[in-house]
Amino acid sequence: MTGLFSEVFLGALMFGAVTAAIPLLLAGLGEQMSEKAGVLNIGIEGMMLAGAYLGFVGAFYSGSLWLGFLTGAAGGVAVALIMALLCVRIGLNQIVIGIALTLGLEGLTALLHHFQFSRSYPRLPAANATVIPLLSDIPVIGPAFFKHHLIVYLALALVFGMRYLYRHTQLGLNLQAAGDKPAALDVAGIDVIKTRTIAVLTTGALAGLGGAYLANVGAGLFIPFISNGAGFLGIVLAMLARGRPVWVLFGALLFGVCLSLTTAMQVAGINIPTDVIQMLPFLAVMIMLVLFGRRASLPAALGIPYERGTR
Amino acid sequence: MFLRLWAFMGSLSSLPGADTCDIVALAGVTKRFPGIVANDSIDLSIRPGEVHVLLGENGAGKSTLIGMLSGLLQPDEGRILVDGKVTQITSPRHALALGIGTVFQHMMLVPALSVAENLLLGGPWWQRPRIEALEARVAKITRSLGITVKLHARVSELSLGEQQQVEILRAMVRNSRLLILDESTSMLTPKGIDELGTLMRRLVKQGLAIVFITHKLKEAAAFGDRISVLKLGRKVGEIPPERFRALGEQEIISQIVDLMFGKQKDDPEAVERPIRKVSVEAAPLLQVTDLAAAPTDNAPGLSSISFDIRPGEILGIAGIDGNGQKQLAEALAGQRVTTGGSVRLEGTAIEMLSVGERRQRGLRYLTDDRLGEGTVGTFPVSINFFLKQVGAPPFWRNGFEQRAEIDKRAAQLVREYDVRTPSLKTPVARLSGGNIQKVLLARELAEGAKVVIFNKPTYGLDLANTLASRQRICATAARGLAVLLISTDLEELLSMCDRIAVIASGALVGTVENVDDARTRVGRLMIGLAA
Amino acid sequence: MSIDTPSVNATAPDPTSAAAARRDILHRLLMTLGPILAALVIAGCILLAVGVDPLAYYGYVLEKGLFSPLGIQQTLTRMAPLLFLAAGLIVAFRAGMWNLGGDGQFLLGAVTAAASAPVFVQLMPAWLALICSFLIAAAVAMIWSLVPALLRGYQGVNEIITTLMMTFLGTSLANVLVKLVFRDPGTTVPQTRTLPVEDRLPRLFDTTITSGLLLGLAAIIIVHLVMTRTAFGLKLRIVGANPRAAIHAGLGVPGLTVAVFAISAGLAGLAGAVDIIGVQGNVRADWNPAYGLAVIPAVFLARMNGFAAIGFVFLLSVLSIGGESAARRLGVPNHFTLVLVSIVLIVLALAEYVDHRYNQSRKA
Amino acid sequence: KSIAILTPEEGTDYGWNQQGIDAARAAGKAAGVEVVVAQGLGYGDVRPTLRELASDGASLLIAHASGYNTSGPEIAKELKVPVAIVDTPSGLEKGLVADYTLSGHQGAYLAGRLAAKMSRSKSVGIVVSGEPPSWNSQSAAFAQGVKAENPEVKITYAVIGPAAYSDAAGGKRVTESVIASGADIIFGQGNGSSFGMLQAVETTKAADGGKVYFIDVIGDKTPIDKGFLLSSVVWNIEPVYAAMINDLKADTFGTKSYSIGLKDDSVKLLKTAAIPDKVWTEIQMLREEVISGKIPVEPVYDAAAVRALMTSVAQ
Ligand SMILES: Nc1ncnc2c1ncn2[C@@H]1O[C@H](COP(=O)(O)OP(=O)(O)OP(=O)(O)O)[C@@H](O)[C@H]1O
Ligand SMILES: Nc1ncnc2c1ncn2[C@@H]1O[C@H](COP(=O)(O)OP(=O)(O)OP(=O)(O)O)[C@@H](O)[C@H]1O
Ligand SMILES: [Mg+2]
Ligand SMILES: [Mg+2]
Repeated sequence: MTGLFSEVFLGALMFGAVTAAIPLLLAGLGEQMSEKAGVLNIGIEGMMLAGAYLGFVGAFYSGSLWLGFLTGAAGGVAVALIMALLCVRIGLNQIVIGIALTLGLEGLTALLHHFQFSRSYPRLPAANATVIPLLSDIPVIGPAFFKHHLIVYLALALVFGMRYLYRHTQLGLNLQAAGDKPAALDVAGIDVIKTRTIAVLTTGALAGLGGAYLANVGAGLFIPFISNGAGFLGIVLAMLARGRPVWVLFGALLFGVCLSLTTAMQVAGINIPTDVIQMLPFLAVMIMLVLFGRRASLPAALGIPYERGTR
Repeated sequence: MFLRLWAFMGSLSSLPGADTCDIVALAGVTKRFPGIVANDSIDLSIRPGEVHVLLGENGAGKSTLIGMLSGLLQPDEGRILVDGKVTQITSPRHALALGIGTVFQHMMLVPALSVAENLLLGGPWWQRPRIEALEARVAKITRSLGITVKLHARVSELSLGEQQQVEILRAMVRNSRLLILDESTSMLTPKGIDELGTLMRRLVKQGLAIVFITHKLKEAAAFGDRISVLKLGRKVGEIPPERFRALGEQEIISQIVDLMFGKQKDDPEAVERPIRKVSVEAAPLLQVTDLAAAPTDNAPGLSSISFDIRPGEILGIAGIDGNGQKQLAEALAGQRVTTGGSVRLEGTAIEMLSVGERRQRGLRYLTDDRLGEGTVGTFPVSINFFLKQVGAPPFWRNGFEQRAEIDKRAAQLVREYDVRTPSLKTPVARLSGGNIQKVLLARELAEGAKVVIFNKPTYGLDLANTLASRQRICATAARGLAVLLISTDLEELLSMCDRIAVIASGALVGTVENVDDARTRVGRLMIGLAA
Repeated sequence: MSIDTPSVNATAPDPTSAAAARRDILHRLLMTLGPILAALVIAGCILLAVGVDPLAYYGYVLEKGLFSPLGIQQTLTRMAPLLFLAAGLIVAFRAGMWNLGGDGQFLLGAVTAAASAPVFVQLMPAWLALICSFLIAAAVAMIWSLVPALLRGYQGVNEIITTLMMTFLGTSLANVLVKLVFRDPGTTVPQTRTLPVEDRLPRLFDTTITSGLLLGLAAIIIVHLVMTRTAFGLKLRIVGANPRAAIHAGLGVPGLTVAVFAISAGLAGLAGAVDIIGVQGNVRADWNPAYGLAVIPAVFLARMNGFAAIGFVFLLSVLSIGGESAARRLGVPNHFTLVLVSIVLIVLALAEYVDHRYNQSRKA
Repeated sequence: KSIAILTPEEGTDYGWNQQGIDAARAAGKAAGVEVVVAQGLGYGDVRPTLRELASDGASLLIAHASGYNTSGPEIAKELKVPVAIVDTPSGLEKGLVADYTLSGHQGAYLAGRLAAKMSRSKSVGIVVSGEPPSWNSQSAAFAQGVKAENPEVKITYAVIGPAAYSDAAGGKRVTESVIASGADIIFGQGNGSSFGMLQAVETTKAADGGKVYFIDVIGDKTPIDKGFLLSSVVWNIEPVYAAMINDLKADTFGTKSYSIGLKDDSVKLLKTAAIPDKVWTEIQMLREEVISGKIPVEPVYDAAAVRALMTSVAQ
């Protein structure tokens, strides 16, 4: 068994954990932004699917991963635009629209895939990694964390960018106010609708990017329903993190590591039914909730559309 | 700077009756809500160098008017003129840009942010919040006002009074040339009210225009230059500055009462305390001994609170807002966990009982947070009368709602307590503050009450409603009930209570019989001296 | 679809109020059918884009989902579990609890019913066996909801996270139970023992409609009446509309919270049971119809009104049964049904908004 | 008259669904009957579709998924229409229910031999997206084949996740891990996720820097191969359906179970350019031995048993 767990293998497991964590991280960060601004974005799964599909289409036809990420983010934004229009601007129920968008994009992307790719199943070449010198030579950790596509480092940097945004900028204050007491933001002269729209569109961009990463790097191809609930996990992560981007990162990595752990246990030949092993990440989160769950401080106006001058 | 200078010059040249110098003028402004005309072709002129007092009963349409000035609401008809030009105030941002700063009746601060962050809200989004610059500005303003604010405290940790100061400060920081204060004195101590009054006088001298809404006529008379009175959405009268200056306080008040209620009462706020006989021998209805509760993030704890109330007695709790009044009320009602002490109702200990069980035994609590916890805003008025009796006959039988029974009784209560509502089905949040309060009064005074806790029962009520409420409270005591009356309004306590206890930092610092020199003795206790 | 005017008038005692009521019904019908028509036009554009005749498609949807005897029977049968789920969601949503864990509760209820029913029918009369299975399916789902309920009631942990997590967990657990505990030893396919067709819920008359439909209708109507007419329902609605007011009014909020979750999850468990005992007969590993996701928006659109929910559930069933058939006949992938449902939901939500606005402006 | 086939997913997966549909079409054409295809039905309740197809006049319903083997016979009895189901040899009923239990275990055994011969690192991997019986039997037979060829060869077995049929990213991730553990040949089974496995094989280098090869099952992915496909255990279901149609005509439907095997080439190993001729010849000889029974290959359907087998071989 010791031979099995070679450095290379452990490195690959951890690499896989990070790769699996990135879409969750992006979805979680995106959802967090919406929630901060008071919008419960249940449509994020749909945004990820749109991002995955358009991201793949962009990368496949242009041959450039970066263009793929761009089109993917744009796909997410397109779906977010509908959400912003319906839920933020005219105040329709966020859960109805969110679920409807998720259902719709599941169907639409599957439909498009059917007509476009279901005979050829095109696959992208491997994403070229940006190897970080020195750091990547550390055993296990090096190959796990420092041999990824540039977008991964950008995603990690984004965590700290978000942190800065929330803590040290006027926009951060605006977002928080939009979620906690939109009327107060409004009378301070900031358009609540605009602020929330920005938040939702950003969510779309991040979720779309997450989807594009999932398709282009995570899988290297697009197939229907590829997001497999990653968006819903993003919602859970965002709520668990209570407004702190770094916690989203930890949560996403925890999920990734648990996923890799299930592979590790199987490869080690531990004879537990895989279904039992695969409950692990969810169990981990549930246990965390039971132990540290206390009163989750969600924004006071979460899910409530804002309309000026009503009471 | 330039604007201020201009305003200042304007105020110098302002001659009575010269319309040209209005900062803001309303011409025939009408605003309708479903089922109600909240403002009915109102004309109003607001001038630099004047405190323009708006008076009117609850629901008269004062806040609605303010809403249109501050860009929250759009008039259905009529025009608003700013600096003589017809202007559509399209958004709060627009209003701020025009120099209109508003302190709203309901708190408009973000609880989760710090005071500084709240003051900074509204800056350009790409900027870092400029805390240093703000600190300097705030220091300058607070020095001239003689108040202190904790810039780095979270708003949720401040008392309501402190929050109100922050809101006033915010309007000042913004360089407004028109400052609107909607019932800003309702949460302040008498001293705070005086300070605010002085401040207003100083500001108008500097050339600002102020619109000041209050229900207290004395404040209107003391701080105002011009008074407009609204009634049922219509403007029913105005006292211009020249008349104002010519009259004494008493005359002004009687004129206003004329306008608001027709000729009925002389000095409405000086109610004579009816002499009730509280029999000293009677066993206390409510006995509280050494009650204690733990402090929380945003509230002081309670420590060794003891008092008795006998049947027919009104015990007042005076004190500066945020000293544990609400915690005391909640601890008695069973909504807050206590850490020690006992509460006895008619001799039986009730501190272990739940909220519902305490109510059943006759303990009633009239909360000061009408919309937050007192009512369910989206439910009809009728249901809100019975929120605390859900499941009880005759309104429910075998668990089933008896709609006819409910509506019959609700209609009766609406009549009895003079609740102004379009219908029994109207969601209660649509009513104005005073009318919601009537619903709560009706609910708590319903059959079976023995001890009633009133927490700021007249906060935000207009004169007529205040008087009516006070009368109800006195009548309650007269029926032989024990009353605990929590208020920040010393006049109110002096006019009604048999004894007044003073609370400070969650402890009772003394109890005073309400005779002759009670005012000074309570005052001394409140500012931390021995009685 | 036309209304027979004279006969309505003849039976109505007060012509003016009857006319008003009729106008109201007509208005509601318009406000439902109008948007659906609009949604069909939008979805039709997508069909045109992929080269399919929309009219033919919708013709099949209507024929195979609604107007053919076979189609309507299938549609009504499909409704049974959805109605139970909708009933459970009505309770939770009216009480302000976002129970998004319906799928996990549904599956556990289904597995329990599938595991117990074949055993019980050998021990006792069939009707009693089925009742017992229903009861323990509901009980297991209730127990499963205890974690989010207690966390929400006593710790204030947001139930959206916990129910979502529990639904992921519940789906896995259901699989583990099927594969490892209740597995039918008689087949290589991982599934539970099969309840014989003759022991399942009887079919209605001479059709293939399951009598589960009646149970589902009863459940949702009872839930509607309880929520709108009883003290218990009002208490739940108070908790939902203003939890602080509920505390102030002396309601035992944590207890009510647990009760809400128990009822809601219990009904979801019954949904699983009624699908198994009424139609499926057993549970296969990895089976997850994920009904919950589509029912949630339907319940919202119905404004948590039981009768309206029945209508929306019916609509969903027609679309899913008819859509499948139409897709096959016209060579569109079955996924198109999802797109159609999504567009219908969005347009209905929009129409409701427009209607609301119109009413308001008329009143003002 | 006409036969109908029902599949859970679209018939464009180069796998189970496509093989089923193509075979039904071919068999129908040969017999001169119309073939109705109902695809992408999911794993839920197909009773409505079965009833509808029957009422449209289909004289044979092929319920091509193990998930349909409860509803299939029920509808057969309810409507008196012949139904063919899978994986249920015990469910035969004359004139109504026939079973075809397809297992490529014989082919998988050969694939195992092939993999053991070809592996440079003496380490091979099995990646599956789930554990249905037909995959289990192939996984087990593959492992047996590997061990029979060379007991020294290490086998790594990994399941992507519960119901991870469409988890392409998971397929890629797990396959990459398995390659990192030393495998240079991957035996992969999984619907949508198998494309993720293929992608991993195409983009990841083996430990020695060389190519990693992929062995597929059921379908033939040659049209979309980029040179990494070593082989596939291809199923040809057409003989089964043809036999069914014949039995239907002969009134012997429902009296026997149909199966596939090496013997009639209904299971066969795909020959690709990556397999050296010498190795291929050896494999062909082994094929004869399996057919003749000299090498017995017993199917193992149970997931737990498969895992137990893997553990014992991994040590
Ligand atoms: N957004 C709204 N929707 C419906 N009705 C409203 C709305 N805002 C105010 N009203 C109604 O308009 C009338 C005027 O309300 P407004 O708040 O202006 O009264 P007010 O004079 O400020 O009373 P108070 O002294 O109690 O604050 C009331 O009857 C109130 O119920
Ligand atoms: N806006 C509201 N908010 C809260 N409770 C309400 C509201 N409107 C009515 N109610 C109360 O809800 C209960 C019934 O409301 P609902 O409108 O659902 O019943 P309904 O219209 O009689 O139902 P149905 O006609 O479908 O039988 C009654 O107790 C009623 O007083
Ligand atoms: Mg007001
Ligand atoms: Mg008021």
